[in-house]
Amino acid sequence: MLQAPEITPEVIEADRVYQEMGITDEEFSTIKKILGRLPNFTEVGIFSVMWSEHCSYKTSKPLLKKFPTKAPHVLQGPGEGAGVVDIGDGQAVVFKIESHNHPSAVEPYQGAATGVGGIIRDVFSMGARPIASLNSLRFGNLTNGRVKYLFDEIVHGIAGYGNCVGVPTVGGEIQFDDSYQGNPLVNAMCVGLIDQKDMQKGLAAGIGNTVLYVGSKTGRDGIHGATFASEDLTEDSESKRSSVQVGDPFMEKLLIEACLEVIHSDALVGMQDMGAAGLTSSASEMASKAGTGMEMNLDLIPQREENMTAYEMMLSESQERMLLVVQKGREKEIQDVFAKYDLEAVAVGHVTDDKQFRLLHKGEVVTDIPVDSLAEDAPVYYKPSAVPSYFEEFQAMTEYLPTVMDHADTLKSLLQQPTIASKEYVYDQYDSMVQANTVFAPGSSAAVVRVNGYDKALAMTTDCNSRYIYLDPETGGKIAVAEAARNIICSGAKPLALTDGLNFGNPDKPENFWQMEKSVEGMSEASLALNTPVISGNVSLYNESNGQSIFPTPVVGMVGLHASLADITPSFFQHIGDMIYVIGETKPEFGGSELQNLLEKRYFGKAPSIDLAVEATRQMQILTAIQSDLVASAHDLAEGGLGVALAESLFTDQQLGCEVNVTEDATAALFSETQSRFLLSVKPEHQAAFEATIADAHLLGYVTDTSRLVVHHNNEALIDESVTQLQSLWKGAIPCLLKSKA
Amino acid sequence: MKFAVIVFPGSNCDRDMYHAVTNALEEEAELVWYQGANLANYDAILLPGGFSYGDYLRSGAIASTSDIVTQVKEQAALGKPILGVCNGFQILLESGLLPGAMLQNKKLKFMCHQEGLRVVNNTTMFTSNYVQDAIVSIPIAHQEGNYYCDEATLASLQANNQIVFTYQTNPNGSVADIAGIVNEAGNVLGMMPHPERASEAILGSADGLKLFQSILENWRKVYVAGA
Amino acid sequence: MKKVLIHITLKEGVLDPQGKAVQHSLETLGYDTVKEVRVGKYMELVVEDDASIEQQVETMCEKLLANPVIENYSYTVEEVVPL
Amino acid sequence: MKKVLIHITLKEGVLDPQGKAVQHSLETLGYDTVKEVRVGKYMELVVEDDASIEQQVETMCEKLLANPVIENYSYTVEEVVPL
Ligand SMILES: Nc1ncnc2c1ncn2[C@@H]1O[C@H](COP(=O)(O)OP(=O)(O)O)[C@@H](O)[C@H]1O
Ligand SMILES: [Mg+2]
Repeated sequence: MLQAPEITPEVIEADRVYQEMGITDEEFSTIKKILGRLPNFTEVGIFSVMWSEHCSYKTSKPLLKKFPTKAPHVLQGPGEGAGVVDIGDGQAVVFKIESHNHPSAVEPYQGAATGVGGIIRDVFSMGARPIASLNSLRFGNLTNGRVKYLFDEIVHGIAGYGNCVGVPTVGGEIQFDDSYQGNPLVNAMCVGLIDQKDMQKGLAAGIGNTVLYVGSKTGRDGIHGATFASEDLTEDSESKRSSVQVGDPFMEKLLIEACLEVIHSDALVGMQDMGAAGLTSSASEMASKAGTGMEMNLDLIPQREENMTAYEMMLSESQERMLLVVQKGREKEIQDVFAKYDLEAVAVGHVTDDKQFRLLHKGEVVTDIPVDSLAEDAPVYYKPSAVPSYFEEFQAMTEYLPTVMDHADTLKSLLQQPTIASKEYVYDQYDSMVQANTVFAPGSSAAVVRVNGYDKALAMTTDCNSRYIYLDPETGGKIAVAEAARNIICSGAKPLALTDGLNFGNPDKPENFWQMEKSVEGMSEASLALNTPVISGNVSLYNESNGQSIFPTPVVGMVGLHASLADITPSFFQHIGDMIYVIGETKPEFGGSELQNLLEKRYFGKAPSIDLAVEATRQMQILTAIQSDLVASAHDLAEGGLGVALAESLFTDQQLGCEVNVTEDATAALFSETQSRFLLSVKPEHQAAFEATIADAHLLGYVTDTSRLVVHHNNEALIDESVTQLQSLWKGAIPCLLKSKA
Repeated sequence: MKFAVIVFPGSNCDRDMYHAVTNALEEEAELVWYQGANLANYDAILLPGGFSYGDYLRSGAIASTSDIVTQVKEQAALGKPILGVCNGFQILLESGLLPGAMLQNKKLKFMCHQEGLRVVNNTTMFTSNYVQDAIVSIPIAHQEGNYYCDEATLASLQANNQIVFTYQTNPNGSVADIAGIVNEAGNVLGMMPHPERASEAILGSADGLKLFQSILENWRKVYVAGA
Repeated sequence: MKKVLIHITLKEGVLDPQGKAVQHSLETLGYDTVKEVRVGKYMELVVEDDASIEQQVETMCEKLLANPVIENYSYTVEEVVPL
Repeated sequence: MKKVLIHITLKEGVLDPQGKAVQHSLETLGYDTVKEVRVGKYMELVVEDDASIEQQVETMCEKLLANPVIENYSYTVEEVVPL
C-alpha cells in the first residue's frame, strides 16, 4: 500500500505516483494550478479521495441534475447528510440510502454491518432519531457456494449491527440474478424522525469556534475506501483487504444517544459524521458549506495505532466517528454530555476565516489547500453514451409469448424462485420490532411504523426491478419509482418523496453510461408524475466482476405518510366472503418477467410498458378508496403477476382461501407482469361505493374459508391447490437452496 | 406506582418499556441511568432488553458487574418486584439473581417473531392476571436465549414452581422449553420474550399488558389502603 | 509488562451449539474425520508487572471473564518480548 | 485420535470492539494495570489420525474456521490421552 510520506512532491510528479491514487494527469495539473505549487503526498491523497466518484460524483453529477428535488413539503433536498420532509405537527422525516457494495464483496459481514452503521450516522447527524432501517440486496445464483456465503454473511452483518444499535430493520428487498455473482449489492436505507426545530446542518460556522472529534479512535482501516469503491472489482481486490473496516455498533449506540442529547444545546454549531473519506470529507465539507476555513492539529487526533502519518489519518475510514463544531468557550458543556456516555470529545482544531484547509502534524504544516477546491473544483466528466446493441435487438423482437401447459405447476415453480420466495429466513434475523412502533414488519408490501403519540404513521419501502431496467432503462426507471409508490399506496399512505441508490457498472463504457442516463430520465419523469421528489441518494459505479457489468440497479427508497392510523391497510386477504378485484387491464407482457426467467433462464424482449398518467390517477383513486374505508386489503402486482399476488395474499395463518375466475388468455391473466395493477379485497357491503370510486376494477372472485387457492378459467377449473402446501413451498425455497450442496 | 427502567450503555428497549408503563399501563415511570441513581425511590425495577455493552464477552456479563446491580440486589431482598426482559434476564442470570445461564440459540442466529407462550404459573405477582396455562402471544428477539441450567437446578426450579413461562414450540433450545423463571421468593422475574412489545393491539398483540397489570394490582393490594 | 493468555471453554456436559454447527459445516465440506468440535474463547491481556498478577487474573476470570455456571478457564503468564 | 487446538485471533491493526469493551470494564472494576485486551476464538477438534492431518487443519482454517481477511490462526496437534 502507498504510505510513504517521504516521497517528495517532485517524485510524485515525476513518477506519476498520483495515478496510483486514481488521479489523472489533467487532474494533477488542475491541483498544481489550484495550489500554485506541487502538492505533497498528503495533499494528493486528500484530493484523490475528495475527487473520487464516491465523494465528488464527477461522472454522475450531470445526471443527478435531472432529478426533481423540490416541493413545498421538502425541507431539505440533496446536499446534506440526508433529505428531510415535512410530516406535519412540526415534525419531519429524514431519510437516505447508501451503498456498501465493494466492501461487502470483500468482507461481507463487516461490509454490510458498516454500511448500516454509516447510513444511520447520516441520519442522526441531522439531529433525527433513527426509527427504521431497510435494505436492498442483490446476489448471484444461490446454488453457488461463494454466493451462499456472501448471502449469509451480509444478512448476518446487517442483523448484527442493526439489532445492536436498536434501530428496527423493517423492510427491504432481495433479488437474485447471475449478473451479481461476483459483485453483490448492499444498499442500506435509514429513516429518522425529527422535530423540525432540531434540524442540524453540517456547518463549520463562526470564526474561532472549536472543532471536536468524537467516537472511535482513528486506525489504519479503510484507507482509500472511497477510491476503492470507485474501481472495478478485480482479483486484485483480495490484496486491498487491508482496507476492511470493522464496525462497533455499541459505540454507534452511544454516539446516537449522546449526539441526540447534544443537539438541544445552543453551544452546538454543526455536526457531521465521518463517512466516506473520513476526516477529510467531513472537515472540509463543513468548512466549505459554511464559507469558512478549518485548521486541525493532527497530533491531537485520537489514534488507535502507533506512528500514523498525516496521510493515513486523513484517509482513514475508521467507523463510528463524528466531527462537531461548538462555540468557543463552551466546549465543556458538550464534552460533559459525551462523558456521561464514556465518550471523549477531543478539541482538534478551530474554524478559520481564510477558507483554507490547513493541517498541522508534528509541528509542520502538512496540508494547506483552498477548502472550496476540494468540493467545488472537482472535475465533472460528461461521459459518452451509446445505445447498446442488445437494446436495439430486444426492441426489434416480436412479442415473447411463453407457452404454459400446467398453470398450477408453474405457479408452484414461481413461488419457489428465490426472488419471489419468502424472505423470512432473512428477516427473522432482524429485530424488526425494537422501539415498539412497528405496525407492519417485513413481509408486507410496505413496512409501517407509527409515529408514537400521534394519529399518523410512516410507510416505507425499497424497490427496483433491474431486469426491466436492463431491457429498457427508461421504462424500467419509471417502473422502479411507480412500484415503490404502489407499495406505499397499498399500505394506505400517501407517497412523500424518495431516495435513490444508483448502482451501475463502469461508466467509462458508453453503453453503461447510456443505461445510467436513461434510467435517471425515467425515474425523474415518474418522480414528477407521482409527486415524489428525490431528496437524497447515493451513486455506486464500477459494479462489475471479471469485466461483466451488473444489471443497472437504481434502487428506489420511498417514504409515505398515513394521515391516520385508521388508514393502515394490510396486504393480505382479511375476511371470508370479501370480493376480490384486480385493478387495471392485463396485457400479455413477459419481457423481463419471472416466468421468462423460469422458462428461458435469461431476459430478452421489451420491458412491460407503463403510462404514468394512468398510474398516478389509479394510485390516487386507490388511496381515496382506502381513506374512505372501502378496502380490506391491497397488494400490488409485481414479479410473477396475478398468480403470485393471489397466493401471497393468502399466506397468513388465517387459513383463508380464494376462488376467482379469469378470462381470455390464462397465462397472461395469471403471470403477465403488466404494470399499474393492484389486487384489492373489499367487503360486499362496500361494493357499490368501491366501484364508484375506482375505474378499471374487475371483479375476480371471493375470499373463501377453504384454505384453497382456486382459479377457474372461463369457468373451468385451472388451479385448485392447498394454500398450506403452496405456502410451505414458498417458505422453504431459500432455506432449501442454502442447504443444497454446491 | 412508580417504576424504574434502568438504562445501561447499549440498552435499547428502555424507551419501549417506559412507553408500555406510561402509555399502556398508565402508571409513572422513569428512565434511570445506571450511574448515580437511588433505586430506593421506586416501587418496581425493570431491566430492559437490548445490548448492554454491545453484548460483548457474554450478554449481560459486563452490566452485571456495575454498582447498580448491587442496588438491584438490595431492592430484591426487600421484596420489590424486579423484572428483567431479554438482556435484562441475561443480566439477572449473570449477576446470580436468577439461576442458570444463557447459551447461543441452537440455530446460532438472531430470531425475531411472535412466539406462543404458556403461562405455567399464574400465582406470581407478575402473572396473576393470566389464566393458568393460557397461551399468549409475545414476541422474542434474541440470539442468546437458549436457557441452560444443570439437572439439580432444573429439579429445584420445578419443585419450587419457579418456571413461569414456557415456549409452545421451543425456538432456541432452552432446557425444558423455559422462557421465563422467577427466583425462589417470587419477586424477581426474568424472561426472554418482550411483554413491552406486546402491550398494544396495533403492535400485533396486547397479551403482554396483563403482566404489567398484574404487577400493579398486586402492588396496590399491599400498599394502597382500601384497594 | 506481561502477556496473559486466557482460555475459556464450555464445561463438559454443557451443550455447545456453535461447536456442533462448526462440526456439521466441516462435515459438509468433506472433513468427516472431525469427530467433535468445541468452541471457546481465547484472550490476550497485556498487564503491568505485579507480584500478585496470577491472583489478579484469577479474580478477573471469576468476576467477569468466565461464567462459572457454564465455563472453565485457564491461563498462562508470559513475558512480553520487546520488539 | 488426535486433538487439534486452534487459536484464532484478529490481525494486528484490526479493530477489536469486544476487547476494548472488556478492557474498559476491567478498568472500571479496578484492574487498571490491564493495558490491552484482544479477544479471539479457541477451538478444540477431535480428529481421526491421518498422515496429512496438519495440512487438513490448515485448509479447514483457511476455508471455514478463520476469516483470513481479518483473522490469523495457529494450531497445535496433540495426542488424545485415553481416559
Ligand atoms: N443519486 C443521487 N440522487 C440524489 N441525491 C444524491 C444522489 N447521490 C448523492 N446524492 C446526494 O448528494 C449528497 C452527498 O452524498 P454522499 O456523498 O453520498 O453523502 P455522504 O457524504 O453523507 O455519504 C447527499 O445529500 C446525497 O443525498
Ligand atoms: Mg455519510
